[in-house]
Amino acid sequence: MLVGGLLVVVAGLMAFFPSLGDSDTTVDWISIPLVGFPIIISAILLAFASQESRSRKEILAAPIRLFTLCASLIPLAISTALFFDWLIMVDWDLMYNEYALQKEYLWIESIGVSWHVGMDGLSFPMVWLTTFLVPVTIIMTWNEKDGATYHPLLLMMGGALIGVFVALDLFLFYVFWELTLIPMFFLILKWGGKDRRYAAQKFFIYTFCASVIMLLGLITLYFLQPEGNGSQYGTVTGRTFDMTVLFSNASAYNMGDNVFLGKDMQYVLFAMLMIGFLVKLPAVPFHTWLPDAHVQAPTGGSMLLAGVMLKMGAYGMLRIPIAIFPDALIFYQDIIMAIGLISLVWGAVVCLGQTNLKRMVAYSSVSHMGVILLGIASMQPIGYAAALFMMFAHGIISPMLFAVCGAFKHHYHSMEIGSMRGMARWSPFLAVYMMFAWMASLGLPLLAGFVAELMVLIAYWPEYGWWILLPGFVLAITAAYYLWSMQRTIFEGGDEGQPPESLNGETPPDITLSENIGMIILAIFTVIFGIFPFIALGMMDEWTVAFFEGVFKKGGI
Amino acid sequence: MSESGIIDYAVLIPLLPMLAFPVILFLGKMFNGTPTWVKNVKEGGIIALTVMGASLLLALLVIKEHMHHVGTANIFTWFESSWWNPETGAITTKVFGVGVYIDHLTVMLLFVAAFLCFLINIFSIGYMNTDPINDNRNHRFYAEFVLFCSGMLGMVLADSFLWLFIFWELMGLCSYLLIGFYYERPSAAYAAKKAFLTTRVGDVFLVIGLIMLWNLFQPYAGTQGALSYAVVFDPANIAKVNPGDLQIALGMMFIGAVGKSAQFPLHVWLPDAMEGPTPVSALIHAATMVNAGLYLVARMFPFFSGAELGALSTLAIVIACIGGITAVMAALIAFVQMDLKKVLAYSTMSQLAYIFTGLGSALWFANNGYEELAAFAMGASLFHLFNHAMAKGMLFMASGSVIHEMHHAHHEVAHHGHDDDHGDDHDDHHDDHFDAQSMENMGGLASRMPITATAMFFGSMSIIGIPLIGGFWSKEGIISSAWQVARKEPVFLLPAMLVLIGAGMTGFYMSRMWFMTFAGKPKTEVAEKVHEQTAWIPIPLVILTFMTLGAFILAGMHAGHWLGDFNNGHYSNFFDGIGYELEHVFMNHDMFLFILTYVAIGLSLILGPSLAMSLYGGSLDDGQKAKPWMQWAISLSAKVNSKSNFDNSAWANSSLSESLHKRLHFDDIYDAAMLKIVVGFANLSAIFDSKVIDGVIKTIESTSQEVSRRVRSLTTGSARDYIMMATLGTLVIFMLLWGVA
Amino acid sequence: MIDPAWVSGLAAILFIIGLWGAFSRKNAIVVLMCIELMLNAVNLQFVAAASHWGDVTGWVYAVFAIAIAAGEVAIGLAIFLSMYGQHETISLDEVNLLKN
Amino acid sequence: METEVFSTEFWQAFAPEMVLVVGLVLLFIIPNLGEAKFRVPLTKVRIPWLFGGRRFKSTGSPALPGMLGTATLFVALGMMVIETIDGGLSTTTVTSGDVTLLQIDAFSRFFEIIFLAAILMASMASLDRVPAHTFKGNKSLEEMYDNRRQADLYILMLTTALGMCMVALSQDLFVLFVGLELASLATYILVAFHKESKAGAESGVKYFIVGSVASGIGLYGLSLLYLEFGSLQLSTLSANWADGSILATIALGLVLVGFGFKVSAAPFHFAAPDAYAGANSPIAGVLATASKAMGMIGLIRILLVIALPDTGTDGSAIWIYTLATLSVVTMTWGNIAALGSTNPKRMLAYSSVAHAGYMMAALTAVGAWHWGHVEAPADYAEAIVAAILFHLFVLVAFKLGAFLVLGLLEMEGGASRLSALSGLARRDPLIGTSMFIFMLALAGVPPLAGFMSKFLVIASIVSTSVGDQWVNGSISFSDLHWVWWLALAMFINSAISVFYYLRIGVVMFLDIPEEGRRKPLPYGASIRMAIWICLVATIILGLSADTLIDMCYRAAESLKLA
Repeated sequence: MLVGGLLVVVAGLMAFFPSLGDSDTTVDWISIPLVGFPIIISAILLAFASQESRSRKEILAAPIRLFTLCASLIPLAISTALFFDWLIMVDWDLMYNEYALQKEYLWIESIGVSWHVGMDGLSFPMVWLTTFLVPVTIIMTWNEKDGATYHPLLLMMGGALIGVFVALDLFLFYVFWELTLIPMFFLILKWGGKDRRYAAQKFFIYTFCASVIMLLGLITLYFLQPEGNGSQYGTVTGRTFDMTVLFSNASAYNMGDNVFLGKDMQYVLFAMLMIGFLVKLPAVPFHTWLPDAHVQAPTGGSMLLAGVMLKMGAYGMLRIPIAIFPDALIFYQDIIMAIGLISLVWGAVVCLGQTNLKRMVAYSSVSHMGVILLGIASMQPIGYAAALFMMFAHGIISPMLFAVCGAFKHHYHSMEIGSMRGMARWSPFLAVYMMFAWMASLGLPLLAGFVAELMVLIAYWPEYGWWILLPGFVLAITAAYYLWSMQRTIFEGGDEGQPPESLNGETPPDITLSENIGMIILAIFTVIFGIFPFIALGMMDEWTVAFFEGVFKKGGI
Repeated sequence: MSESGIIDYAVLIPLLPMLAFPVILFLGKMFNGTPTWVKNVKEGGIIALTVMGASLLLALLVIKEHMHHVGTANIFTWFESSWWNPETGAITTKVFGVGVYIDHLTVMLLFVAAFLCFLINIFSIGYMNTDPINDNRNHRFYAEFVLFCSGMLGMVLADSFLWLFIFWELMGLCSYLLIGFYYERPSAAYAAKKAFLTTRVGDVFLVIGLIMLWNLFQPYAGTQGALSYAVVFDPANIAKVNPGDLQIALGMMFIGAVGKSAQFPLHVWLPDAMEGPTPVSALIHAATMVNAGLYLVARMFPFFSGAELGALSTLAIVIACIGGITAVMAALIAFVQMDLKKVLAYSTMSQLAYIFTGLGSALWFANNGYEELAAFAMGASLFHLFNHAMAKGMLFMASGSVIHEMHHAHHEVAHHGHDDDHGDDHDDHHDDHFDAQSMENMGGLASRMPITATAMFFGSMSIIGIPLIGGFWSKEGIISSAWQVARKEPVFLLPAMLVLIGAGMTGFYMSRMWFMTFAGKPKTEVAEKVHEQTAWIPIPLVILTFMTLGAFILAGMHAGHWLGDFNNGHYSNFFDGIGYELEHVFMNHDMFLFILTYVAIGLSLILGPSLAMSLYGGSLDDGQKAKPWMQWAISLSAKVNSKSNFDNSAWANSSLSESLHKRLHFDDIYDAAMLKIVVGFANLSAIFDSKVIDGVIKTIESTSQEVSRRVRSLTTGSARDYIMMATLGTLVIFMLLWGVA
Repeated sequence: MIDPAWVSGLAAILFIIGLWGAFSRKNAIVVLMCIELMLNAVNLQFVAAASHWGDVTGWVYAVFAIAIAAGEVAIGLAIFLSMYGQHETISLDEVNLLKN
Repeated sequence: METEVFSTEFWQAFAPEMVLVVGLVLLFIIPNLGEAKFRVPLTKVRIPWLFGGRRFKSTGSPALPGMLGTATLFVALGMMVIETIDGGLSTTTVTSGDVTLLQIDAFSRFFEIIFLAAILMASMASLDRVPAHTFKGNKSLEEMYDNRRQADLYILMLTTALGMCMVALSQDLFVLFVGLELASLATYILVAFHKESKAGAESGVKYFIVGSVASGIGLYGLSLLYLEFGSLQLSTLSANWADGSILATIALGLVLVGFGFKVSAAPFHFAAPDAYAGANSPIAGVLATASKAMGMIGLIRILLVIALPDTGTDGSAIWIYTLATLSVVTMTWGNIAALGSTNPKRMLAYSSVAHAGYMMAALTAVGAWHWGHVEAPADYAEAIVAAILFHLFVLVAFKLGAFLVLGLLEMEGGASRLSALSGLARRDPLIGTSMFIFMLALAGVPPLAGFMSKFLVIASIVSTSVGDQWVNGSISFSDLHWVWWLALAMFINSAISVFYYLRIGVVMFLDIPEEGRRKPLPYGASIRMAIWICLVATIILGLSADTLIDMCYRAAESLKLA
């Protein structure tokens, strides 16, 4: 606790530090406390821990783990405080292209790159989600082996992920976008399952390839914008990577006779950016990296991967291409809808054919991410808000799904559905959590996942009418695969139960205390956001309204 | 719209049980097995009972206040979201609120739900806590039970279709949990999954229907976003929407109701649902939850009365037909069931089908401008809902009582049969295959279980529609309504005919059940040992017996009319009322209805029961004496049986009987469709996914390695080749340069 | 005086012969000689061009080129020697441990 | 400022290069100092001659040449860096008569810094990689052999440095070539320095033969150019290029081959993997960075300074298709070949081929400078050159760094199999992590220097393809110049490259160290220091690239392309 207190002081000091010598005297609550602090702390811890010998590492694991947990609580405290206005009054009721807690420091002046951060209704829920998930993940995977390096990596992952969400500069955005790959790569590589080598490389290369295409799109876009003067503009290139400038330029030129870019140019760039985001999302047919990565990844990695990393794709879509190329969105609307539908249906159907629990859950993520695409294709604020809330809700539910899978793997040494029966007998807690998570994921009302699905379907009908039968079919299939998997794990087994062969006749234990704590936190928040969705949805709704006012309404499409 | 008063507290009715859910679960986990917890709190039963009592009390207060006027209350804004009109560019914020809406429909169902839940709770304390198989997990039962009650109560109180659906789903979850209560039994696990999935299929359509409805009413809803009744029941709004679309939307919603109320073709889950703790979960599925579908259809009434004349009548006909088909089909299957609870389950399906037919008639009338007839049909249907719920609740509890005591008796018998130690008898109790639920093992229980037998007796009579008792009043109304429609709309002849036939069939299978169980000689040694033990079980039975018998009072108070239109009949004199009713039923001025009534009575009172008596009747053991109100029936049955004991083996061995035993093959077909087609397709998809979609990636990888190998093999290691390549490169450069120059 | 064009032509022929020899002969020494031939073609060309332009710089270039060629021979022979020491052959085809 | 050769200003301006010369001379002299005495003829008077004979213990120490060479390089580099950062850099031209020989400007100084930095790192690494032995007792002969060997190594390094500097400075193509030959001849020997091993000798032979042929071709091209224009002065050639005949085009092609070998462009790259595999890793690192930069100077001089159409003309450079083809083939070949390579050194060699392709793609974009509707101002070309310079500079950080790590592994016996790297991160986390960071930088993962360089290269290509068309309002996709597709090709290639870079990381972090490599790595203070310098530079130049970008722009401006 002393350590924790010390860290709070340090973080507070650091929050003020960048503002020294800046004419803007407001405190920077983002750069250091939310982004820099976790990354730096974890980098120090990693550098420190990796030098130690194996035996020393084991001794050091406990204090480092505790330290990491304390450190990860600080961003959570700050983001929560920012939401409830405990630290300062933050006006979350923002117009389009306005951001709270904006801060900008020049970085690479020659090409117009700045460290520009800020949050709005789109990014803040994701930031909070990340800050929330990191400590939960740490608690959940408290007993992971090699904790001296494992938990700092989780912390680093969190910092990088927050960086993606707060970046208001395309360059910065891309930097964090790629930075997230590295801790995840190591998490899979060092703590993964049997095929971790293949999975880690596939994960890295697949998403890297896609984001490289995205980068080309960004660079082309960069040079296609009008030159300007100002601190954000590059001294050499005369262009800027600043998103806010891009957005205001785009919305100034868009949708009228005075076209920002030629239509086909918009289409090409939109497609290039979308490829990067669709792979990250992931949408069928670019999804095959995900099951491999998930199945091999350690629990904590999976939780963050599914909880936040996938949402980077959705976030990116909403943040960049749609805001800049609304014409292209309308052009691609049906294609996006089709991809969304295919992801939704295909993910669910393949789920039903899986025998590996984690693989099934991974495919269910694919399916759920399709919902986001449907929301985007719906062209309704409610659809967009649904996409946002889906990101958020799935960000709480899917970590729980993977936490359950992880605990299952941990205690039963098996991932096969049907390798055992009657889990409820030995592991009642795990059975309850599993059932809870499964139910939350299949969209049971009053749990977080339902609202988003409902809203998406509402927005979906006026545009696409009877195609709604496919999502409907998926609702049933989702129930089918979840229930079927529960029937073959939690239930049955007779009075004696059938423990899996992988245990060699030992009595399976119930989950550990830390797992219990981690899961109960996730469960509680799933319920909270299911019953009181307005906590998060209010902000999201305001954002969508501002977005539609700012982007679509101008041209009156 | 909001008003203050007791309605502000109406929200507590579902909220209290909902809050009790985690409390019981948590306390149960904490104190599991401690003496106080087991003895005094009854493993959570007392907590649940307290909460349900409070809910019932509140519900009664609310009912008293809102017997004759609609009440609404907003609770909180669930969330807000915005809608963009692409034509105008206007962005409207839609408020998805939560609120309470109370009218006569709500009042009736609120009473049914709260009252029955309370009684069931009492019953379960008697039933669950005395069965050793439930030791240490009753808290789970009570937790799930209160959550279930919360769902039911919330559903009837909700002020919008959205929240109706939410609680609807909550109930679905709880039914899943309760059916799968004995998780270790594969059959229970299977049944739980089946129930959830089947209702889920219906729910999908319900959601789609709701979304269509949402979009239909969205332009007129202003800032209202939650499909609130205030918006969708506004006749001005209904008049504006396209009736064709509205019909489709309502049809979709009806499919949801079909799933929940176990109607053809989504009926397959209900018989399996009897895998739940006997008989409580079964009771829930029979007496309360299945009413949700009926409630939903009844809620659609304003659309039918508000929409363009005749525009929605197709849907009304479909509803009635589904009802009619299910009524006969379920009754047929019930003919051959040996399991006590299964008979009741099929009976439930059949009776619900009656109500659907009645509702269909009511909706047809409403849509075609016959307001009075519509109100009458509606009232009859809802009154039947009420009667059926009471009677069926009682029947299930009684059957539970029978099974419970059979268990105990078997336990004793088996125990005395063995000489070895006492500790293990719990285990061997499961090893032999004595079926405590099979009527083949019962018989002659009327004297041994007098209260139960009485309850069963009157319950059955109510279901059959024996004149003046319970369901009679409403059933006659349904049948006559259906025929009334049929006179105007020939297509309606089908459901009308079916319900009429069904009346006779009901008479048969209900009587069959009662006589097989309670009349005749005990068929096994176990049945001889049966006797009533716990005090908790008879209480609800007695209460419900009086409720059933007292239905004629309600009828006299024009409950049927009140249910059809709550401005009706509430201050009429009871004796005038009962006279009016009797006159209308037995001496109808309309010749057609007059004949119909007597045909129906004849079928259900004479034909069905006498057939059952002739097959299954018989007197009790010597020295055993049933209570006088049942003794005459037993004696009669013995007489009929001995007079005309005809051989029904030809029928029993027929292929129809065979397929009835197989439940008309619906389960087989669905299972096959699920396992062969859907799962087969899924497995193929999974293979396709890993072999083709991922295969492309893997092929790229392996191909690139191969290409790399080939490219590298060009680096031969000989300096001469390198020079040669450089020279060739030079030539290529020349060619390219020349190409431009 | 000979027309520089002829000399250039001769230089070109020499160069092509040298290049051809460089990749057609196996013996390292012969290859080295071929390289020398190429460099000599260069020298010739420089000298011819110098006389064409009447510019003394070309001669200087030629002198430097000769020096470079000399350096190359020295180094080349030394390297070949060490190769012979290790591989005991001066056939370029037989020295192919490093490949792919 | 113009100055004659050997004038006072000349000495001042060329002080860093002179340091190299002095160092070189000292390296010749000092090891040979000994007790030799010169007997005055016909007398018995012996005058101490100090040259030859039994060497002094102090001057004959095998460790001395290494220190001397490294110190020389360090001093020279320091002088250049200080001069550049001070802003005291003024353009100094050395003329002899009407011939401009050398010119010091931001461009040449920038390259000199690259060369010296790379060679300095290599020489620091060589202190450990080719260690000087200590001899106890009376083993003066062995000691002298070792000393000779050490002196040779550093003399060759300094010679390479000097030759490269000359390439950077020259304003006359022939001078450039002489410098190139000087550096090349020295590197041939450096590659073959391991004459005791089969691989060393073989790689030397191959590198030598192919290199000689390539430079022969290049020289022939020069002679043709001389025949066409009567001068090899850059200024003359540039001014008269537009009037050139077909002969000039042929000459251009031939010269391209000469430099193409140096940058290891396909199909002239074949000797490079063999040479890298056979040479010491630090030397291979020099080849992959400094030597490549040297070739790049040649390409920039010949393509951008000489053979670029003048402003105001309509049409792109004559070589644009040639170079586009070469660049795409080069980068694809390099990456595809590296994909399956199991020898880390060969893999790095192929990756270096791919990097040459990237830079050539950028050069291609300059050729589109005046193409049709793409009316790009001169700073577009400068941006491209600046990006190339940046790339060359940061290559020194991470490519050389990677080679140095391999050098560290070679110290315990060979690094020619991927398995040599296995478990490196466990044996030495810091070195393993450094190697992984180098790999990520090579792959172009932000925020490392490798990302910035690739980013700048691509950005400059894209910027040229876009031109300043914004003024025209709505741009459609077909308005982009086709060089945009080169950027796409680059991206696809960098995506491919991730695969093999990542494999190194996987091997280091996942695999178990092979037999005989279970012990900790050898220590090697100076090679580790060099690695760390590279590591820091890789990270710093990625995070705050602004200073370096400015430097690159100043260097590019001094080319005066417009």
